[in-house]
Amino acid sequence: MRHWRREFSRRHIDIGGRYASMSEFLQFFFSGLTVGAVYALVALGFTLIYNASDVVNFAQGEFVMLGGMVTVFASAAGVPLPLAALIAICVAVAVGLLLYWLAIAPARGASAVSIIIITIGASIFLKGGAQVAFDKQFHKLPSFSGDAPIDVLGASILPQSFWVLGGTLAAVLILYVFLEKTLVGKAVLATSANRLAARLVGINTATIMALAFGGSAAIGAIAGILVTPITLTSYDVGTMMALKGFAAAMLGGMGNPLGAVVGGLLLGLLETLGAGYVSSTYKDGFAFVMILVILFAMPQGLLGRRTVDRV
Amino acid sequence: MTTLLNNRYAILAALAVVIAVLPFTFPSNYYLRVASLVWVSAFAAIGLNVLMGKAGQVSLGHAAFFGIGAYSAAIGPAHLGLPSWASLAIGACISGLLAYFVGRPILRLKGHYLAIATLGFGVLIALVITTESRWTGGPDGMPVAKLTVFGWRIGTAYAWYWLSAAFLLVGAWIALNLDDTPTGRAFLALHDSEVAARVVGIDVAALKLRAFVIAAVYASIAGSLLAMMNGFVNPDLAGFQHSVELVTMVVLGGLGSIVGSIVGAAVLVVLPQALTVFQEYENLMLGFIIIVSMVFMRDGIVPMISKLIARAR
Amino acid sequence: MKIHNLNQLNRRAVGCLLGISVFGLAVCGPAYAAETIKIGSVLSITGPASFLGDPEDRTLKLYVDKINAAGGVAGKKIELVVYDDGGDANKARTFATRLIEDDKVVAMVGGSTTGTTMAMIPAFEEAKVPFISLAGAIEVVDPVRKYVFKTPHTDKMACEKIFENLKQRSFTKVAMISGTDGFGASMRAQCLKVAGDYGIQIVAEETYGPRDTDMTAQLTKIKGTAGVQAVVNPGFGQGPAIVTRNYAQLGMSGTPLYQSHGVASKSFIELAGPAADGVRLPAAALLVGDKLPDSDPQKKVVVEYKQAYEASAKQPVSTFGGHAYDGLFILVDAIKGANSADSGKVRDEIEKTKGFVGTGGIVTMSPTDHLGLDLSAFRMLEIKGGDWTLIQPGS
Amino acid sequence: MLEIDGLHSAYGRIEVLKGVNLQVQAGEVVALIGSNGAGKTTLMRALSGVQPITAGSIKFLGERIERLPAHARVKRGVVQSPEGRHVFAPLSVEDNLSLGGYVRRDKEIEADRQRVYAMFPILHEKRHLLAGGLSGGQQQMLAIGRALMGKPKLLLLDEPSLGLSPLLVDQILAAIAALRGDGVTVLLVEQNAAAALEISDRGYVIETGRIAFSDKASALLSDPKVKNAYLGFE
Repeated sequence: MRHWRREFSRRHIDIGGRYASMSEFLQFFFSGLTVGAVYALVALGFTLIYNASDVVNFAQGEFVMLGGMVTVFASAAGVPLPLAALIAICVAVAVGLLLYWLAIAPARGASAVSIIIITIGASIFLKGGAQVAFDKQFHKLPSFSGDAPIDVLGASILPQSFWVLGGTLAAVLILYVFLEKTLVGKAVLATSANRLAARLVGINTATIMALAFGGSAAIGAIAGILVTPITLTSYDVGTMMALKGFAAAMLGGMGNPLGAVVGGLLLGLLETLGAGYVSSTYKDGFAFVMILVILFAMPQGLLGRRTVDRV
Repeated sequence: MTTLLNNRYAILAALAVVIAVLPFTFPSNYYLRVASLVWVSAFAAIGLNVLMGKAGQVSLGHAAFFGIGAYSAAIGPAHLGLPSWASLAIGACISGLLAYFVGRPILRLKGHYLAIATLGFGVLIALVITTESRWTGGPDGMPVAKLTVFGWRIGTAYAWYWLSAAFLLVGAWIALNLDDTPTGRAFLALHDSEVAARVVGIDVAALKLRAFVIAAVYASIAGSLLAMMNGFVNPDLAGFQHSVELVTMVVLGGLGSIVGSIVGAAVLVVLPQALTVFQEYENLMLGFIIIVSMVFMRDGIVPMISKLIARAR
Repeated sequence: MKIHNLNQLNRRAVGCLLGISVFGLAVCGPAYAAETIKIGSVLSITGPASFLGDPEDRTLKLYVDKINAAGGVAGKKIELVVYDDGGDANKARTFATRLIEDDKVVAMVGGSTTGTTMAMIPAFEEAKVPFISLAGAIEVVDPVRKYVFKTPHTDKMACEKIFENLKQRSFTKVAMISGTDGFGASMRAQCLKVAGDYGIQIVAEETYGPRDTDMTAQLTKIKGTAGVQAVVNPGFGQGPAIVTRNYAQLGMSGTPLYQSHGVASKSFIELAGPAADGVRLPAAALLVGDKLPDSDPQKKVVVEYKQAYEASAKQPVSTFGGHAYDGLFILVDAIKGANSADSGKVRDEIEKTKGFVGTGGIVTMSPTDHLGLDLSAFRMLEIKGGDWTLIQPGS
Repeated sequence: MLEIDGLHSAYGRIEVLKGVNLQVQAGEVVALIGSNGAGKTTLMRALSGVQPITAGSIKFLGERIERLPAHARVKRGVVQSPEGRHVFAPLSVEDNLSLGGYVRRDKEIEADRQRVYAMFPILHEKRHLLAGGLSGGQQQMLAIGRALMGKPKLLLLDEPSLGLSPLLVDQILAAIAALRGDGVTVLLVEQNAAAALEISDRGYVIETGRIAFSDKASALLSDPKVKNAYLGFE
């Protein structure tokens, strides 16, 4: 106890140390936010598909991979970066639609776990395809606005981090406006809330689900494009992304777009703060222990749908 | 044939015949190795099927128990001087106890929340195994002492074939007989409807927990067997990919079907071996086959086949 | 395994699939008679270690074709059987059995990672089939196992080479950030073990996961540790590239950064970008072949390999492919020396390898040394202007 | 307007509709009565295209529609208010009504919404609340209102009064009766057969998947067979 008090007072006297720990914290914080923003986008993709179709899509990470890899290869072929990114989004959307039409729609009525296995199969398939179509190397993209770090109160932040954060914010806003302010967006929510009633008011639920897969693929691809200049990419980055994105979506509460974002950012922060203040070796463990604790306390996630029982 | 698939003694007899005949068709010991792998994986899958097929609970971290069993078989003889078979038993006890204590809070969660919680648990165990290298040899793994039973060292491919097959038969027998016990009947009620089961006075939480413990013990024993058979363990055995593989075996073969678990394990072990001829297209093919089989056999291979046979009648 | 065998390959594939569908497993018998010498290989061509397995695979195929085009070894053609374990040790173990029992190979050159190698060792030891591993860790050949050899420098040697250089620069306080994959963890352990021998004190230690995408948190902690004179990063794959980039981002470039031989390929420089400038690492002569003096005995070998590989693979050479080259030719020389394809005799010949000039160094094996390289095989390189440069001894 | 001919439908191997024949003329209110499990709801769902049929034809305004997907039928004017309310619980009342007009592209959607509010003032009062929070009767009103937003030519009402208090039943039935004044044709399935026949022109009695008999509503009301089986003693 006395030792602790001495430690405490020492910290307060050591102003320089306090400054250092403040800038350290900011460094952790911004790194966590950047990493978390990507998890948030992946989680958002999970949420969109889950909302429309009740499917948990474990191939979600593959959209991130496609976004990065297609952009890399298109720009290597001489296509200007913005156009290459657009091509990548289109490719991902096409893959998302095909995934729905060829693998998910034909399995209509299968159990949830069967459909999860289908998406895992799709993930293996897409990874295998990327390995043949591209290669097995790691690749990078140039940062969108240079590599000179920006100093924020002693923390060095890459300009690309702001792109990631801004991109995430934009994606979330667009999705929010789409879901809350457009009739088609509400039709997505309606489809998720009550498939039968949705069909009875004339919503083409198959189209809505295809839309969700396409949109989710686009979000994933955007995440891949934004983050590749920081994290590099390769044909098999998807598995880890899917794992973290799924964790983030569950942490926030499956089915809630805002929850996905909160869950993603929180997971990113848990990881970096865990690495910074607890132990870098056990940082993933720290993150998952926190997830378990939160879920035990709130079994529906932080912002989960308070189950309105479906009839 | 359908009645055959439903009669448990017929299933066991058929399985025994297959096990006895197969080695005569094998051109080399390599096939014994692959078959032994199938038996061991099937053993784990049967256990997981009790949890998934009968209690209706999914676990995406089940390889953790597999890993605990495997590392028990490795650490027991290497660090504690225990005999291998005792290490196997201790591993099974540790897994069962861990499942009992972890299962209580985890199984309160539902659906995908349960999935992520088990996944997190699996990641934690795998992380501990990878990190505590003084005991586990770290990410590169560690060697495992050969199994010795009554001074007889089990090392040959044949010995392992028969041993793993014997374990599988016993494991399948226990799982099949579960239906006749009060627990098994309670599972049936639970399978129909959780609410209904609760109404007739079944302690649903305790029942799920029992299934979780059973599944953990099965996985642990399978892990120990594989470790001793390979003479080597590494953290992959406890990893997420392996968990997914186990779940895929169960679902592909057919939820709730013991034969299905064996078939699922066989497919997932043999397929990558067969697909090596496609070289770099291997993963493409594997993913494609998984998708196609789940789309066209959504209930799994074995239930689908028995349905087809029933319809042909 | 190339085009001229495609027909047999297809027939075998069909037979195999048929066998699997009808009988479960049987019917996939061996497809070739013994007029060829069979060499096996299990590599991590896909998965997290694909940057090791892929160039190894390309190298083996390229040179087996070359050898066969030139008439083969001891009058017989070489037949190469390659399996991809995807980095999974359990899969590797099964393929090892397959090579031994089903393909009946004379010897094996493969095992991209220490994890897969260690899993396969029991199978080869038991079957008494020589196994030349391409994995990094010292535990592959220490303790010496009768049938196991390896070609890459050990992680212990890499630590020693780095510490030797640190000592020459009079740095004693060092921070370490290592990957938690097999390579990183094993090298970390070796570095901790030998640090004392060079008077090095490890004052800060951090780790990162093999799939981590951001190491600024760990590096920030190192940055905040007083008195760090240099940072060492044992790791392979993309991790070290991200560490290097984060290092520059945090403005730590004033403190020297040492990478390991695990990043010894051009793609590291490309991925790390300008941040790689000033990074030092121990690596084989292969990376700086054109900069070697003509008197260097390795020059001819490494320049030829580099040209052949880059022409065929259309990608920059890495030391990993070089390890496969060394393994293949040590084996071929041994088969020539034994004038036999008998596994036991070939093993004895491998152990007698003396003065073999490879891409990794000059190899002289013995019953107590199944690696046969010493510290001189490592060159200390520094990255300057996007290329490797040899540093002057003592600087 | 609607002609159903020999309609068959099955759940797995169990055949629920065994050749139903039924007609509805434009401007009529037709009641379909029958005991539980007779196939009423199955028929309604088959008409809307959310229950697959195995044989038979459905003609609407002279056009075969039995192969059309559900949303195309809504577009043609066949709109259903399903049994059990089925509102979009996590969406607001207003959003529920907007989605009722999902297939429409015309300008009168807002006017129609006001008309629904006029019909059920309580919905207007609670228009910003989530539909899941409404009482059972209010949800039923919302379901009917939502169906009306689809501008139905033929409105299929499945058990609109199920589980409601007598007061609410009267209110709902009065609303249905008012619809015919607006020129909407109605096919009505009701447990409360007497009340349904009161507001109907004609009625069909369905028994174990087949139409047993049909007649004018007034005739059915006085038919002793119907009285015994479906209306109870009065």
